Amino acid sequence: MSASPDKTGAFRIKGVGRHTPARTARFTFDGKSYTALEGDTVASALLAHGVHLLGRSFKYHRPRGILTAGPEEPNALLDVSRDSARRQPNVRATVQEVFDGAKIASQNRWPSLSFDVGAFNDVLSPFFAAGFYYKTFMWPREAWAKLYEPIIRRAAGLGEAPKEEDPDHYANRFAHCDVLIAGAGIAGLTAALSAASTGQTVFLVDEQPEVGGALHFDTSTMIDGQNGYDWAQDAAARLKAMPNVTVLNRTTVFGYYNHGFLGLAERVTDHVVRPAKDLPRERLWQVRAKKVVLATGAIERHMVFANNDRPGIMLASAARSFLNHHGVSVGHNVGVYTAHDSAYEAAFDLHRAGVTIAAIVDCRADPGEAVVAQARALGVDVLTGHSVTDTSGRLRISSMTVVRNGGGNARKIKVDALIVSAGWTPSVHLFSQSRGKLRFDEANQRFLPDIYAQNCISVGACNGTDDIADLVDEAIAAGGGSAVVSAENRFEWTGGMIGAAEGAGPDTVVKAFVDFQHDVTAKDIRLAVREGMHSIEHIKRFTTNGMASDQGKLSNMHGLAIAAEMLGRPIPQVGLTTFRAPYTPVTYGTLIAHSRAELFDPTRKTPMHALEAAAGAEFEDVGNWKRAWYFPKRGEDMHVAVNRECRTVRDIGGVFDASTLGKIEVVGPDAAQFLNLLYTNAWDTLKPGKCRYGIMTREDGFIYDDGVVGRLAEDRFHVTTTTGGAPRVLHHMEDYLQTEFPHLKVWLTSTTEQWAVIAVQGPKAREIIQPFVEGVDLSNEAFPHMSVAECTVTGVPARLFRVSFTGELGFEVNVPADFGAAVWKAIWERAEGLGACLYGTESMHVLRAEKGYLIVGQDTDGTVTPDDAGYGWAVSKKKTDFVGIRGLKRPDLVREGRKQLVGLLTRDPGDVLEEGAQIVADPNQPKPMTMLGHVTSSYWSENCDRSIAIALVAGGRAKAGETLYVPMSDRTIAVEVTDMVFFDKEGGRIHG
Amino acid sequence: MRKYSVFAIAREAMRAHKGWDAQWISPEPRSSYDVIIIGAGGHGLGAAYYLAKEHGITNIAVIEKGWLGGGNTGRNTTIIRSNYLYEESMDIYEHSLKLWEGLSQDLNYNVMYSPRGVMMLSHNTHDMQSFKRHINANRLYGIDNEWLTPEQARAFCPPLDIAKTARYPINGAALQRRGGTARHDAVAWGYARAASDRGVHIIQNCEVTGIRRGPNGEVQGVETSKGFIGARKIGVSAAGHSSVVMEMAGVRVPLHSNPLQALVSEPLKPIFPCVVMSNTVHAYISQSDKGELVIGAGTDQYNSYSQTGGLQIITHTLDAICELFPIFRRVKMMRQWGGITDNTPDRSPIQGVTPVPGLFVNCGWGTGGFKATPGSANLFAHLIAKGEPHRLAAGLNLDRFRTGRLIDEAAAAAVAH
Amino acid sequence: MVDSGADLASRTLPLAGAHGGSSVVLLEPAGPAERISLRARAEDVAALSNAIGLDLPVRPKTSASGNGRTALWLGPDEWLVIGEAGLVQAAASSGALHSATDVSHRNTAILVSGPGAAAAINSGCPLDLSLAAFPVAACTRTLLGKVEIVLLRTAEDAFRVEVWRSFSGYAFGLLGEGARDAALNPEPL
Amino acid sequence: MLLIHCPYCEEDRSELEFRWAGEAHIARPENISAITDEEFAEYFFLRNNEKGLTYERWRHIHGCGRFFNAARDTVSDRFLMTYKAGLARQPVPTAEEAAAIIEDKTVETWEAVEGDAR
Repeated sequence: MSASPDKTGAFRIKGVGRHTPARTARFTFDGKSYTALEGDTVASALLAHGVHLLGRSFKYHRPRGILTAGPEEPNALLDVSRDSARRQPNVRATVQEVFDGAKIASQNRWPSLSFDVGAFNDVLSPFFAAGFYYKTFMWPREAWAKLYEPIIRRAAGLGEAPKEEDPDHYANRFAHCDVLIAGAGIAGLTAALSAASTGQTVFLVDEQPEVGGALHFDTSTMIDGQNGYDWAQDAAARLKAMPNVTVLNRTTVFGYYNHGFLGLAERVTDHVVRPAKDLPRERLWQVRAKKVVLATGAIERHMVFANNDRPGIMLASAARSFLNHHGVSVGHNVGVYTAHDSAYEAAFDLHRAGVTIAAIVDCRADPGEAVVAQARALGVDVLTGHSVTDTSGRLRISSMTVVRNGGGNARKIKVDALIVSAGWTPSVHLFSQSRGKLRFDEANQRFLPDIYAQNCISVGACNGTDDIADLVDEAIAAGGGSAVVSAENRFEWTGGMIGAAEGAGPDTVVKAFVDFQHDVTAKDIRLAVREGMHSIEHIKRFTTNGMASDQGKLSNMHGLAIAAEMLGRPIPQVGLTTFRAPYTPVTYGTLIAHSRAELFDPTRKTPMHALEAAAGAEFEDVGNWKRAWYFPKRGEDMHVAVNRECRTVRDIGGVFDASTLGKIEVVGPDAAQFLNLLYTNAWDTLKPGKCRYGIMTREDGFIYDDGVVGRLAEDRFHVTTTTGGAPRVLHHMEDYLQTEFPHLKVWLTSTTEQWAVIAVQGPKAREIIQPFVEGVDLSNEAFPHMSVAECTVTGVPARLFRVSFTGELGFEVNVPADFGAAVWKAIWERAEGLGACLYGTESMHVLRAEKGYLIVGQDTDGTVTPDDAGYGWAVSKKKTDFVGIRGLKRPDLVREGRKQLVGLLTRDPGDVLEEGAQIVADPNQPKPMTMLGHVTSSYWSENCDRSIAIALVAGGRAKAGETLYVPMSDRTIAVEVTDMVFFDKEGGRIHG
Repeated sequence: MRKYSVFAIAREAMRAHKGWDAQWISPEPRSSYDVIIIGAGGHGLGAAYYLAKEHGITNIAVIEKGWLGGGNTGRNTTIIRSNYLYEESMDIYEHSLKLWEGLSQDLNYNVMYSPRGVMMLSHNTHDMQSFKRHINANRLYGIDNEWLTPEQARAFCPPLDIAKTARYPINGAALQRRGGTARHDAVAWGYARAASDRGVHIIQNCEVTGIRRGPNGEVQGVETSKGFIGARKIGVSAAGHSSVVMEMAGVRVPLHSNPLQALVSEPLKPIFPCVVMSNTVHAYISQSDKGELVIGAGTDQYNSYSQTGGLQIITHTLDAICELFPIFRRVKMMRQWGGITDNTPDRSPIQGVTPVPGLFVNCGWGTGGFKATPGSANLFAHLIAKGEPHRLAAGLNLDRFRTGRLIDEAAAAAVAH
Repeated sequence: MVDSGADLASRTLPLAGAHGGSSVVLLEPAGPAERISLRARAEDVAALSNAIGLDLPVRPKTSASGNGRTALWLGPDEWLVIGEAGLVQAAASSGALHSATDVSHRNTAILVSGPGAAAAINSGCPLDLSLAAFPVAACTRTLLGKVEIVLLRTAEDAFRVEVWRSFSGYAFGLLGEGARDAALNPEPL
Repeated sequence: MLLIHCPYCEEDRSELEFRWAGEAHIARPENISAITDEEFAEYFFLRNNEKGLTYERWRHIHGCGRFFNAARDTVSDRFLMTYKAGLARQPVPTAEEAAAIIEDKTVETWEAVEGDAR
């Protein structure tokens, strides 16, 4: 070969390959700078410079190189970065395209790739047989977590996780098509041409930068009189020009889910030097396809023999790709070890490019005659019936040891690269993900698609169709249309083997790697079988074969064959592990796509949010809502602010944003009857213009939600729910309405967001709103507590409720939401002038607790009945049916001693109990203690000038006056059981 | 049985590890046994082990449709903790946690129990109230669980984002330091080996197709794909498929079987020291000894036995994970899978007698079955041996659905994992 | 309920001031509109159609427009009617059994137009928005990312996205990202 | 992600728009307040949880809002049919009818493919 002074590498061969010589890119690998050609992968670029050592293995830290030229690569995993925040570990050198300025580093080595301390593990490897850790590290008991595990963890792992937040963004697209074709090799392109001819919408998806699949390396296929690769590019161009076809390159179909749903990851910028700011790094496609054509090809297998993992040993097809596509030779003096004819063609191509072929070692006695004849014609030494039984070379292969099968003298042949092929494994991953069932093709020792679970069809190499004419016919038929494609090959391929090769059999102790990334050797698999692991799933888990990031694309079949041989069972009986999505790893960022930061979850804000924020509100999260929590004035902390707010509401008045409360409009002649069935209360007795507090239970009798319901007219109710309960209550109501009570003439509409709700509470509440209200007499007589009226407020149509969650005179002004801010502003201006305050949810909680009002979800959980809560009165005794009527009568719901809501007063009024604190009768009992209940609500009450608390206590109401105890970690607090009303026990203020 | 130790390994290393015995034997079934346990997961194998070890019953078969440990034992995210709320739950999960602490030594099998701490994130007032309720209840019950400030939480788990500007800022966390993880396969294998050593028959690839009952309704044995096998007592421990098996005996149990999904990342160097769970954003995560981030995703909404599920469940979990740990956005999902969980109406397990004499059930562990493995197995063995439940499992009976005495951790708590 | 007594200048629209889009998608908040959620049984559709002044559509995924009003079929007994003032009264004048609930302020709308409009919406919406599957005047309730929307195709390259007001910021934000991506990779089909 | 045919929208729509709503054809007892504790437990808690053909309810919550019924194989997750609420339990298509719709050589259940191959 001509040793070229090419700056893009000494192993670059002039006139070979498909990249443009003028377009170069510079990158660094482990700090050293290299020049590559645009279109190179990191692997081809490094190989061009003769760099084969790219990484260290997971367990033994053995030097590793490049095994493949595609996504199945187990060894060459690198850390690739653009800048410190855009750093990606575990990138396959064989997939990543080089871009100018890329910083690339090897992984899992220290202090350097060529001298790695971890390689000591390789020396100790006799101790580290499969599953050794299950058998040791058990004493002393604490040492596992403190000593052994940290050491193991540090040794394991591959790349370093990113340390900074990812600044890139990602996109998502839902799409539909008639036919999705996975893989754009000959079969996929032909199927696409055929499908497109029918006018169907077609997605053609391929993981490589250009279409062509195997045509990247295969130079002997002619299609329609053209070189195969050129035909593929022409075909793609024709397809792209059709309006019904979408061609996605650099896009992996990573998952085939139910009902024709596929996940695709499109890599948009990882190969771009300076991506435009708007470009997403990757785009997730979620495609629903009526039909799927799988044209995913086949993956070449390696040979399993002693020391088959040295840098410089690679798949024959990979070497061919590097040569024919990238113009890079993998060595000057290359050996071939094969069980399949395809490797011969790699040798021919290399030979033609001027590379010396040291020998073709074929473990078969009778390889394909045509290839052997061709090899001999070229003067290449072919050793049939021979095997490579060992290799040497520390950081790169330097020789192979060849022995005639069945014995004979070992012959050491010097090589600087060894290309191998044990045949081809059809890529049935997506078929398997679609839940299709495989069959074992005994003759060719491979699994093939058999029974389909979805509307899907496999064509070409992934279907075991080896003959190119058959392949084309199959693809045309799968596309459902017509296309004229005529293709021919120079050689028909035969051969292939699975399992350990000669010299790595059961009687040897050599390290013949099956799974490179996880350092699983043939003897590990045999050990697993010896230890009783007879299911392939056990063998996989015990040895970790196939569990690395390549998911066993190369190792599964070998592992299976070795296990089957050891078990003396045919392969199908040993089983095949299930292929799981994703086909190749997918970045979390891609899967998440837009769902991050602001778009992670909707942030719901009320119409008055901006005004509240301007008034200094702190907000709290309640479900998706941001609710004003408290309104600190300058210098106030939360405690001081809340005390002020609580006092002001009771002394003067307060204004509160209650817009988040759920609202449901219940309309129809049977509305009252419907509510009778859904709430424990009776509703037919409620007069229009009046409100009632309602409790909703589910059939089990436990409190589900509560709220005030106003009757606006005979056939129209305004129902309120808790903030968090709104959607589920509506769903619950619809469920009963549509499926249990469909005869009722009633309709439900969510109006939560139709109304902005401004609660005005306190002695001056009426005075505050009076001037704005028209159309209703606000006097106590005309509009008493629990009234509702339609009127206008500040000229805006409104629903006005006379209700109170504070125990004070109170109104809730409901106005159409767009007017909320304006009305709030008007009311607040006047309220402020009268000395009232804005108050938030914290003060609302305190004020209602002072009155013993319940908060569903805080004072109750899903195990509290209305009677437990002290709301037995809200359960109609007259109704013959409502949801919950039967559940409430179950033995445990009516037994004595149930937990009931009560008040608690600490002996020291200054003590504020912790919400969630547990209550006991005897604080001195040993653990485990018998607990009577817990504190559900607890506050400092400025209005009571002491702490107050609400608690669920077993048999609580009967314990009124008793002293119980709340043991905390540092002390025990004595409490007295009381009723739940702490303020204005007579309840006169509400009628003020 | 060969004792496992570092010395045994050293000896075997000298002779190419050719001296190891099978960890368990795979015998042909006898015509009958004293006890048959249906389901060779951790719970079933463990029950057989404890029956042999603690109750002197060794004429046992554990019958498994597939391969042992291949159900939920081998598909979960291996979280262990005991900081539950109700006494019934605390009893069994704490019993379990205590057994975890000595399990490797008891079984002579390193199950890699790693008490690296389970931290549950609190995002709002409701979470805080709920967590403190748990913490106080746990403390008075003698179970460790402590409150951490956001800063303490980040100190315990450095990748955690505690910025106040987050969509759901963290206002604290509950930490159980004794909580952690274990190696799931090792649990099944360790129990299998120890049970097999005591004479228990583990019969794999044998599907139970019927439960034969005598004139008085009592169990007589099981029909299987390998023929009829007699037994005086049958314990059902067939997570995911409990309804199907119980139906064979005419017993209906209140269960839903749902696919629960999980995923792992590519292996990374140690970055994540503990287990973190967040119910508000629906995520839980830890890092395995191999370096994979192990992430529990959600349950698909519908009943299914398909061990698969929708992509939307995965994406929804990952957006939550990346919200908590923004540095993980460039990490890659390597593999996703699903298991079938059976879920009860109150999300607490059922372990107890059934209306059929001689038939005992252990099911409904939902998403919490792995952590309960030793405790559940130990108490299930007691139930089968004595015919009545152990004090610590008495509340887990089937009758509670009639009386309404539910153990509703989900209704009571912020976290039900 | 009518807005006639109100000072319209004091209305604060949830998306006031929002703007966005890309070279292929224009995103605009729609102006205020009156909307009712109209519910009725099949036998009352004719009377209501008469009263409202357009034929309430009875086929799934269809809408009808007339008299300055548009009625969207949302379910077998449910329509969203958008138009000028007076919808509640118009429905009431039918004398037919029905439920008309004012949701004018519950919803707001985002107008999405341009050659990339469908692609932008498909960034979060799982529907097939090809013209064959979702022609002009097609409408449905569906999802956009994590929020519910009502989608109406007003022209080949224009949509109206109705969304609850507190979700509108999220919807606008997601459509903005979708619009940006649509400019890079427009409508695939 | 499932693809579900809504019998009201007369169209296949993404699972995202739907909410599962439990076993179908469980009628709330008319005399619910008079039934026994056992009967109540049966009504409220006990579900068939079939492995295989199941009748279940879904709601097209982010579509037309309707509840409807479906027959689905819980092993393959294939829907055999969906039909409107209020209709009695519908017979599933016979094997021949199903075969006419679905291409032959279709695997019936996932169970059959998990973990091994023929």
